[in-house]
Amino acid sequence: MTNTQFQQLWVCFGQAVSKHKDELNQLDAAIGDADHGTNLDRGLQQVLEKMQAASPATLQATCKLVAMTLLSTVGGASGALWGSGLLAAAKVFPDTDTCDDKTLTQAIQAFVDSIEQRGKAVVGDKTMLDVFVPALSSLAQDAEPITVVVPEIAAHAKEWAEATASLQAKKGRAAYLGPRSVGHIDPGATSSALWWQCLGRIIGGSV
Amino acid sequence: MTNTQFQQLWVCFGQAVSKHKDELNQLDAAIGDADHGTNLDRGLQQVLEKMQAASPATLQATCKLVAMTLLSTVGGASGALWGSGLLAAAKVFPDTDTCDDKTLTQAIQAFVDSIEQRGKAVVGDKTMLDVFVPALSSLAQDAEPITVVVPEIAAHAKEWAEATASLQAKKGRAAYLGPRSVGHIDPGATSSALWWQCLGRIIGGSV
Amino acid sequence: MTGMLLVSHSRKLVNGLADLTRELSGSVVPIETAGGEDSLGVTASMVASGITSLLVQGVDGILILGDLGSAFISAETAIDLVSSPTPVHIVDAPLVEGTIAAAMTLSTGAAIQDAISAATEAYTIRKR
Amino acid sequence: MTGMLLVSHSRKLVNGLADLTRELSGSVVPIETAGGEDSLGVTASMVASGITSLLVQGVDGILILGDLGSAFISAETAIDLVSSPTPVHIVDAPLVEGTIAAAMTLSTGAAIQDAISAATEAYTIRKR
Ligand SMILES: Nc1ncnc2c1ncn2[C@@H]1O[C@H](COP(=O)(O)OP(=O)(O)O)[C@@H](O)[C@H]1O
Ligand SMILES: Nc1ncnc2c1ncn2[C@@H]1O[C@H](COP(=O)(O)OP(=O)(O)O)[C@@H](O)[C@H]1O
Ligand SMILES: [Mg+2]
Ligand SMILES: [Mg+2]
Ligand SMILES: [Mg+2]
Ligand SMILES: [Mg+2]
Repeated sequence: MTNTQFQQLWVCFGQAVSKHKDELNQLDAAIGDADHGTNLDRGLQQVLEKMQAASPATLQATCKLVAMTLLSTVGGASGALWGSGLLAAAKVFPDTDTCDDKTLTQAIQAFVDSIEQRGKAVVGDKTMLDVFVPALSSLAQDAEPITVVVPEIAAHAKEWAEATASLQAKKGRAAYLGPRSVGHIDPGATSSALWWQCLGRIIGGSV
Repeated sequence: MTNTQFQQLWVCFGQAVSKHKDELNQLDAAIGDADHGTNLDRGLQQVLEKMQAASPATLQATCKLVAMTLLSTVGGASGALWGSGLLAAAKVFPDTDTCDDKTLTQAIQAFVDSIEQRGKAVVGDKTMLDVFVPALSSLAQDAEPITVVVPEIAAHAKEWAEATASLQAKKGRAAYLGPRSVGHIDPGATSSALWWQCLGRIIGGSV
Repeated sequence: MTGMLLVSHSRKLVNGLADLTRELSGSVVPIETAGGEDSLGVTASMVASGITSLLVQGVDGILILGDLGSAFISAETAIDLVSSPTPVHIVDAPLVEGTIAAAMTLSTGAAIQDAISAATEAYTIRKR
Repeated sequence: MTGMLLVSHSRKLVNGLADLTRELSGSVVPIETAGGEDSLGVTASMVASGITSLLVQGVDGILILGDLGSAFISAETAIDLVSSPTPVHIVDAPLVEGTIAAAMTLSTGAAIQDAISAATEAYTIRKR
């Protein structure tokens, strides 16, 4: 992946979240505080502005800029989780323009590890991990090149997000609802699916 | 007891608390928030003003006035407890100028019952009850007239208050200190002893 | 609709908590606050006014949560003073966590007893 | 002296709690707050500033308490950002009750571990 592709990923994600902002807020309204779309959108618009102003030249610099911007502008769980995950990923990315497939997988692995460590959630707890963890394991296990695997993952991401409807929330404020959280799709899983769809388009080359 | 004596009791108690205000605050500083003297003093000064302005004509009216004044001016546990205890006592006092010894005992019994019910504390929990409960049981059990018994109780009240030093607080904010509350005298027990000393002087006739 | 009354020795604390809870539960639950403003503390009279404000809004039940035991004592005395036509429940729960849990539960249309359970269970839910 | 940092999605809430706690513990414990002011929420940057403010006051240890799990996530990330020379402990406790218990314990001259235990045990202390 090149630095340009990585920046395109955030442009795509910013646009997708902006487009689905109300839907994400509505999902969050059912089991949280109706701000997930607003939270991510605020952060990502800042990311796009800062990325344009600073034009970071390497994958590491871009990733760090995105992380720090989310950490300082998104005052919800998702901001802290995406921010800390991306800080961890930035340590894996090289301070150069390009990285190979294996490094990208390792960076996403570091992202997921950090979110698991920070949030203490596991798969099945009805969070963004219910999209990221199966996506990561496909990526790590599949022998085909990522130009093939990532678009496949992107095609499944929405299903994984929708499957969170049957789960009971164990982490995040939705946990206070106990069994009442069942029957609603997790907003963070839904936005995570948008991210994978963007990655699929960019790695698949169809942007 | 006459209504005049009952009003003298509050004048005496107001003066005693005012005199010992700093000492009560210091006791509260060790295991609470250093405001017990200030709390009671604020409330009792208001009581004296309102009593003078309204000159309630019966025991019941006086008791109600004291209760309502403490309830609206003392924003601490002691205000709510004294206030609710006195509201209960007012229901026992007759709407006349005088009551017999038995009625006074019943009024104090109602006061203590209400404080136990409101505060959910029992003897030994390091509260004002560690003075009021032994005092009440002397009053209820002793066959002699109250002009004899109350001054005897008054003579013991300070010892009962001081004995709270060896107890661990179970109620009120001092409970958050756990074993660290041991070694300090309870401020509410100390002010309660002042009240009994006033009652002793007034019933004993030496005011 | 069930209303909530948040009682603290600091009115600022419960006003901030009310803001947060309204955001979390979508402003559908009527919330009032009682507590000291210039000097810290909470009297039975303050709690009584809070109960009355909720009754005026036509609530059919009231949950009271408080910061310290003395707030509960004031609340119980306030209940005697007001003699509300609708049931008033004093809920022993951690103030912030219990308030959020109860309001979120009420906002899903749940019954008052479920909200009381949710608030009480907040003592057992860990944050990490 | 150990300092305390109170983290909430509402700065108003923790400012009120800080007032109350200072009154209860006699102002001997340095207390800072972090949280959203105009819009609710708390970022890692806000928590990082709070940690720095305490370090400037020369504290030799920091306890962080928060309202919701996401405040803890921001707090952990903030600890990474600041790399404090003195130990910073995130304490899982009910916010109001744990803060009061920890500050009262610290004000008696107790060690930081005792304050952490007192805060954690606030989950088990009932108000009535
Ligand atoms: N402990 C956690 N671990 C992983 N993901 C979490 C955790 N807590 C919350 N989330 C994710 O964050 C989403 C909510 O984000 P958002 O609404 O922006 O933050 P907040 O809940 O603070 O308002 C949830 O839908 C969930 O996917
Ligand atoms: N639950 C209770 N039952 C009986 N007495 C109590 C209770 N809680 C507190 N007290 C009494 O109140 C006294 C503290 O009063 P005060 O300092 O005026 O109120 P606060 O504790 O709210 O600051 C304690 O010393 C104790 O005697
Ligand atoms: Mg949300
Ligand atoms: Mg939020
Ligand atoms: Mg006090
Ligand atoms: Mg007080």
